[in-house]
Amino acid sequence: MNEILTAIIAKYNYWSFLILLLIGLHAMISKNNLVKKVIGMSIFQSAIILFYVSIGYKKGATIPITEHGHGHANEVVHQTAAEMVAGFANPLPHVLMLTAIVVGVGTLGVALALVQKIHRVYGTIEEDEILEKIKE
Amino acid sequence: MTWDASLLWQFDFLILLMVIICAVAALTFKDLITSAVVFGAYSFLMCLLWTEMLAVDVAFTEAAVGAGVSTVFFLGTALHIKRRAKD
Amino acid sequence: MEKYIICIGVALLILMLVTLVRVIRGPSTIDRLVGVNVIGTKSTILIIIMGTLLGRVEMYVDIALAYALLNFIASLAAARFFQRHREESVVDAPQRQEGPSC
Amino acid sequence: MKLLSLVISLTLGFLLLLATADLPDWGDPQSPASIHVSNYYIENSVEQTSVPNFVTSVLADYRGYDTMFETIVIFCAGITVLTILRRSHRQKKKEVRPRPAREGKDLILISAARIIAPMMQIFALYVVAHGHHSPGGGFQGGVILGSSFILLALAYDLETILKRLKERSVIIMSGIGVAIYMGIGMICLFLGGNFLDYSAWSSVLGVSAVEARSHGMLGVEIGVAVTVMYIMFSLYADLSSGGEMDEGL
Amino acid sequence: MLDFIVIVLLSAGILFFFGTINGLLRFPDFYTRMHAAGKGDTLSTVLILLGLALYSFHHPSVQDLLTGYKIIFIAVLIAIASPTATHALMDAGYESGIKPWGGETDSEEEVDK
Amino acid sequence: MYHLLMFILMMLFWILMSGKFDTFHLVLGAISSLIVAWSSTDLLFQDRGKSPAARASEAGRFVLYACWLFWQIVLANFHVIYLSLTPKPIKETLSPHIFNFKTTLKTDFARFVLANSITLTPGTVTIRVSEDIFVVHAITVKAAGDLEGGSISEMERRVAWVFEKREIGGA
Amino acid sequence: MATLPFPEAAPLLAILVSIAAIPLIVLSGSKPNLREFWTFLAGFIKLGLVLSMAGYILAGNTYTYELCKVLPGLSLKLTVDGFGMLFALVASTLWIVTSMYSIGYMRGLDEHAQTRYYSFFALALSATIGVAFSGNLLTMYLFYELLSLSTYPLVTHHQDQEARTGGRKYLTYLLSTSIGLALPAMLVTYALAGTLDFNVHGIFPAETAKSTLVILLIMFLYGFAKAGIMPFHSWLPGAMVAPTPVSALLHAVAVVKVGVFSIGRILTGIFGIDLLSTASLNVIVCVIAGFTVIVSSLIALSQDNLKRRLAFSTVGQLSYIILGIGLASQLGVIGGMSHIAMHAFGKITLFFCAGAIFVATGKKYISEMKGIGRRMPFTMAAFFVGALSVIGLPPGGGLITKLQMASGAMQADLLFVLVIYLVSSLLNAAYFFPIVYNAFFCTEEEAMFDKKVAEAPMLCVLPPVITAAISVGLFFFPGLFVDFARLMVTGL
Amino acid sequence: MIKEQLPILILAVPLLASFAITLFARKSKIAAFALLVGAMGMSFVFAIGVMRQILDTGRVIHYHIGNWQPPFGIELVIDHLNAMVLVLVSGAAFLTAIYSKNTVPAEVPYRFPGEEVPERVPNYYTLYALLVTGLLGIVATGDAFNMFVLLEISALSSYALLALGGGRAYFATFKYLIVGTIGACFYLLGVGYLYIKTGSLNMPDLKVILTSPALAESPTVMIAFMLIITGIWIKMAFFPLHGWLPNAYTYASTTTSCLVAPLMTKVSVYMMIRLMFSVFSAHYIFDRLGWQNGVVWLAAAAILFGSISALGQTNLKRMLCYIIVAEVGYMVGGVWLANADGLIGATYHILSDAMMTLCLFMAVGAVIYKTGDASLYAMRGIFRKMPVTSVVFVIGALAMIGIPPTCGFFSKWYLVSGAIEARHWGFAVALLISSLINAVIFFRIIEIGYFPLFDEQEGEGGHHAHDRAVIAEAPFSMLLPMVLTALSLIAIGLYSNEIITGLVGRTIPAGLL
Repeated sequence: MNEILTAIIAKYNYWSFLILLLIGLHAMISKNNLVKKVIGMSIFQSAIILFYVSIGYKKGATIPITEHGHGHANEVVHQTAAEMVAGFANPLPHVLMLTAIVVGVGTLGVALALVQKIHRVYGTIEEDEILEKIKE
Repeated sequence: MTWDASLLWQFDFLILLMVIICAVAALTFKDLITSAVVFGAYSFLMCLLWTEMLAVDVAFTEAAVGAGVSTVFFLGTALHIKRRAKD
Repeated sequence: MEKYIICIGVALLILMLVTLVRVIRGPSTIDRLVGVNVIGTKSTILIIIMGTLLGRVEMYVDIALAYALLNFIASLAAARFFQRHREESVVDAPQRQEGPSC
Repeated sequence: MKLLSLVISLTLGFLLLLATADLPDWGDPQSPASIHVSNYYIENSVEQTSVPNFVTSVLADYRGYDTMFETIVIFCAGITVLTILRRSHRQKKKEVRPRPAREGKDLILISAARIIAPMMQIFALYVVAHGHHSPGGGFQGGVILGSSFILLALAYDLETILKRLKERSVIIMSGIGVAIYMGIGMICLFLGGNFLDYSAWSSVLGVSAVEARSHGMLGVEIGVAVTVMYIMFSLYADLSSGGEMDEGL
Repeated sequence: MLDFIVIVLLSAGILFFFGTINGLLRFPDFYTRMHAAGKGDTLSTVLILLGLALYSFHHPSVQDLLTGYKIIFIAVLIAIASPTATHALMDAGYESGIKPWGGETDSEEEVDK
Repeated sequence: MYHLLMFILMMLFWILMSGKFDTFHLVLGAISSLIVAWSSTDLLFQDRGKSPAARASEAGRFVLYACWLFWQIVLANFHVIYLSLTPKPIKETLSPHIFNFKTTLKTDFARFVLANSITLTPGTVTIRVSEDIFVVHAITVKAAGDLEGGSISEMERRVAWVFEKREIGGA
Repeated sequence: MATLPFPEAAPLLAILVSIAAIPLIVLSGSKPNLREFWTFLAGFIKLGLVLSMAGYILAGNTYTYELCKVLPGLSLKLTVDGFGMLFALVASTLWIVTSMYSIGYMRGLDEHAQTRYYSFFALALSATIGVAFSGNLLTMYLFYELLSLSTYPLVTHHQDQEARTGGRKYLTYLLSTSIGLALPAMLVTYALAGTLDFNVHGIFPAETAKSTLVILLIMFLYGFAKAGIMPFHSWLPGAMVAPTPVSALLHAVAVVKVGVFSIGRILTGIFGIDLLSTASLNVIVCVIAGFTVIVSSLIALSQDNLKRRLAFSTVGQLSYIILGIGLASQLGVIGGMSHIAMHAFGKITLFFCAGAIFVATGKKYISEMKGIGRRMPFTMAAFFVGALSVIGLPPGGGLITKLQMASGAMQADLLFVLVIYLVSSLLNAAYFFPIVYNAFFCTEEEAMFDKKVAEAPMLCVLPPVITAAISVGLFFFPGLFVDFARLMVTGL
Repeated sequence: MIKEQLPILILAVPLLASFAITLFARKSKIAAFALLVGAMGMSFVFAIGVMRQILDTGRVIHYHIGNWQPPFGIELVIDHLNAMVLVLVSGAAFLTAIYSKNTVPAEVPYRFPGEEVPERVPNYYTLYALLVTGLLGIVATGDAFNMFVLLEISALSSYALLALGGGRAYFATFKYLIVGTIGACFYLLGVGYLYIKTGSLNMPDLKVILTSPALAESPTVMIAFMLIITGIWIKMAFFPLHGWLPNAYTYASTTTSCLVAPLMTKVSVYMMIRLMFSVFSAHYIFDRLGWQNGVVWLAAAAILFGSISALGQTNLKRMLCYIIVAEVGYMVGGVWLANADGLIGATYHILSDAMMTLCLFMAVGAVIYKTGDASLYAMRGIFRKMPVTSVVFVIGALAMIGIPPTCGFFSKWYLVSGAIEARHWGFAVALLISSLINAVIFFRIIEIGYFPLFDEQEGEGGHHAHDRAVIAEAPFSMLLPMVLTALSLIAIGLYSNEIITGLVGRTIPAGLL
């Protein structure tokens, strides 16, 4: 029991990422309303971003920006390479996720434009109603 | 692993809880405006989460994009479509 | 002192959680909006609190500033939605709906 | 459909659950992700590019190629939305939309927006310029810049702002933004470097190769900011007016 | 001394925030809730930010002074933005025709409409 | 003229935010300030009738006003806390009201300040400003009466003092 | 090999010459005489090229010309050997004759789209020669498919509902069998043997399982459905909707003979005669082919439409040839191969005659042809000679080869095949003689033609007479074709 | 100097063209068209240059962008396989660009009846150039994450291009967008799982790290592989995940379907091959995971499903779309047969199928352009009215059926011999059945085109009579690329041995030989 608890606590970020991912995926597939699908899509993407950002976290590290030149008590003066490495969070996942967020915005914009157009064509944005109208 | 998985684990738990509540709520509301607004709140909280995980740049971007612009986009779209969702 | 600030942060978060009740209960869209707006403002503070705790507050201030600005824009957009298009009702369309069952 | 999606989601969830047990502990500094490539950036970023913000140096230089395409994604999204939504101008003139009874102007909002918008702009420019030293950079700055115009559009209305920010200039300026990025990269070719190798600029700028990289990144960020600003505004304008470009939110 | 002021400011902020939330939850209609949110939110935020700004002056240096200044600037910004947002929301509700709770309205309202 | 003022203002703002005093960043700041001054001066300074000196004194008076306002905000919050925490049923404590009043303030900015001040002070929130009519929501009858009778004219007087440099009598 | 008596690329040229004629034919579409001049020119050049190689081949050589390598160990390759030469000679000779006949027939009936007709006709001939000169199975498959496709517009020349049905049937059978059976069999063969080049000793490695061989054999037999082995024969009567010259050349010569030739090639070049007899695979071939021979002859008896009767006769005769080759005895193979030529000349005469009758009288049915011999004596005489040749009676060339095949059966110790031969020849006689009898020997009252009916146009009558003459000539000088066939066997 | 920079120039030229069109050619359709064609042509020339370079030296080209060493910076890796696909993509894009001269101005600005939006044409060309850039980038890149970004670029621009079909295209595109995003996100997640275990994103580097035995056992790596492959399968419309494709491609405008339909799925297949053998290894996939049997059966099902569905369609484009679904089954099955022949077949099929599909879509597009009708009966009498188009169509159809000497035959040859070698009879039978069904499908159309007179549906076709009379051959700008494509089908077939030994065969991973 204790082990399970420890496992859960040690990786709780991954668990919550999983929950968000599944919420998003489920919404994307099963929601009838197109805007809901889009919201699900955004949640799905942000869940993945959460996962990546979690990779980049390091215990006891600080944000990946070094600053020289002004005395700050909390700032650790990093001398050796090893200290340097342990002292800063991993910047690579952050970079990747910046890109992913931007891609997400682009997709969101296009999706919403399409939703507007669909509404203009069919007068509804419920998937089942659209399918019925297509059949006619 | 011990409890000090993160320096600010207390924040972590609460924010994650709120994030999940917001995600479910945003998808459950039948009014699209409400969904959009709650989704905005979801983005706020996500941004907090990332700040807390030392990803300042990501948080900055999410603050700019998720909280601000994409909510506005959703609202702009809602203006041109039916507000009510079936599910 | 840091402990105290953590306590402040946790208190803020718990109060935000309570605000979420308003967001979810509604009853009207605009009530939820108010709740979201409050959550947004408080998130700004939380970012600075985190910065203080992590010792790099000068980096976090920019984010908080951007956050405050964009939160304002988001609230404004929602308000404008109802303000300018009076055919839109602030009550959940088309009739009042119960909150989510989560 | 619901059942199917539930099955898919749960299957995926189960599989990911399997993997979760195998993942390294959260925040472990010795996890493979934190020891292979990323350390190189942490160790060498300042010497090689003189940029203290590792995220910026990785974003704009080590992985600048990614970022170029990221900008192009935004550019592409802007053009897409514009092409899909926007209607012809001739059509627009004929169509008279019923205006709301009360004019949308609101004194309080306008006054607040007039104070806040210039501050947002200078702040956004600050964010762009200080991407090397603090969080932020071209993209975030660009979004805030764009948002300042969105704010004005919200407070006044879209038509007023479109007088300020010419409709045609939107697409041209966003093209110029991407072209700045691309151009900085392409000129490196003519200066004898590889694509996006900003150190090739050192001979032109008269600074050391490391400095040249730093300046090159700044130039690139400016390009990103220009594109993002215009595209964000254009996306707002198109989406909120349904492509009519008349009223907005 | 500085710490003491900071603690007082932060506590006051939380106190007012608590009041805000309480009002937000207990008040019967949208307008009254807006009262709570508009006033309490602004003040509590400003107070906490002031406290944090003061806290950052712990180690006086140019950089930290600037940081403190920026925090105060955020506070000012919120002090401008928050009532504006409150007003906008209020107006939105009024425009959409939400009736105030209690049914007592002035006759002037009809005049205005 | 105003552009120069704007430029100086923005440059000041930049320096305070940037915290970098090397030439490179200052030049960048100058360029940015120029851009903003070029594009947004007309936003910040719309009525150009006043001299910069007048503006400066205006700003000074505004700071004084802000201090007074801050105290009012604190009072307002105590009011809210009192209302929300009072053990009496809410029906008895609250008596919301919507009423109109007409202001004598001339400039938009002054009206804006007044409206926001009303929002932040006890018991009242501005709903709408159309020309010189303010639509105000008051949470209790007392607050409404207060505003109409005393404090509103008090506040209007102070705002007028700040921006229009004139004393207004009892409305 | 230092000096060849023909250009190095002669096999390729022989194939390409008719393709090269197509643009000329198309361009001169508005001038019929010029157009048909090109056709003839190409035909004569082709015949000349083929003949130029004949002497070299007869001397016992083979000639290989590699086009390009398309797969590892496999290239597009042209090989000229006895069997191929035999077939090429038959095809190119008959092209000239058929062209002549086509002119008469097409002009006589004033058919539409003649340019298209001549173009695809030329293309089909190229494909036929290509099959004849193929050096390996892949090349052969290529030209085989080309032939199927290029004959489709010819089969459906009339573009009416009937043509459509017939054409659909035609392609369905040919393509589905070639893709569904021949192609996989070819792939398996390639996988087993690593090559597809024809080799008289067979290409399968010694350790190949017999069951695999049996399956492959059956797949090949049915896969080349142009050979018309039952039950994949019914495209042939269906395709008789085509104009008669097409039926004549393509369904008596090119198409069906390509099928038979392909199967012959596979039996001799892929399996090898030794393997066929030692693994007693020849029994399987004989049973399948023999069944078709008997059944199709019986069906032919019941047909009233002349062209359909001829078609079923063809089905039978084709299996006859396969039977001969399938015996895997020396005489059988020689007989089978040379029967391709004999039957070609015989059967084309019959088709020409049927066409001439149609041109002259518009009659299609046998029961309507009583007394026609008096009105069209040359035509019917030629018909008679052709029938003799097909049945295997003197003075038709068919006798020689049939005898060879019969002795081949004895050589292979498969006596039931001999019975099949005999029964089949009897049935042949039974369905041909009544036509000839009715044509000539009926009373004046029974004759169904008035005096106005006379011979068909000159160009329609001359070709059957020529081919009939050749048939007779082959009886006296069978060596021309039999020698080529013998080359294949003596090579062993 | 230019020789070293060729790899980036292939990509940079279309990219530059897209900005140039927005900047300089917003007013003029012709200028936009000229810029596009010029850029595509240059890109094609550069791609051929790179291929020659690789053929001459026989070495893999590594181009370090920004002059950073590989695991830290992004590199372009171009080997024999890449070079071939680069030439294919740029060549097909070039041909389609020429083809678009008449179709785009005729279709794109007028999607709403009576409403012309002239800006849509330059925008269309911009998006076109961006799509091609994205595809070329996917092919050239050597970085797993970079591939995601480029995937999204090509996806976004293809959404735009498809949505420009108007009307029903919007909903179809929206579904494609949702499904495509799921696919891309799966891919991204898979890369994340790989990254968490290896710490690298560079493909060659990943391959080296993944050979360690500890990682081979790890379930994380397995899940990563699964996510990546599933994501790509969604993108390429592999059988159970194909639902979005037919609708999305059917309602698109002619040029769009000519560009998107042949290239998107092929590039996805390329991605799959690339990731399977350049990131993971044949040993890991086939020996340790051992899923090949199931996947090949799935591929067989895909082939049968696609072919049979195509049989039931009356809309020409839709029918071709289902054939694409079947063709995807060919390639996936070929790769997963786990032997050299299968892989060669699949890789060669990328080339041949892209050209085949291009050829057919172009021919069908020309018919639609002239008749304005996309149903099978649009083809009535086409042989007489549009002889060149119909000949091109027939050549494309023959290649699709697999008749030698067109390229379709040879790819099928390798695939079937791969199946025989793997003793996977089900797949071989499915391939043959699909060939037969293709034969039925195409000959039905050819028959309709060939017989002008007798139609069951003739009754209602009467009023078309007079406007059908004016139908003539398509304009030269459409004929030229069509004829070139058709010729290339035969050329690719005849030179298949050179292509396979020179390009395709060089990239067979060690585990399969």
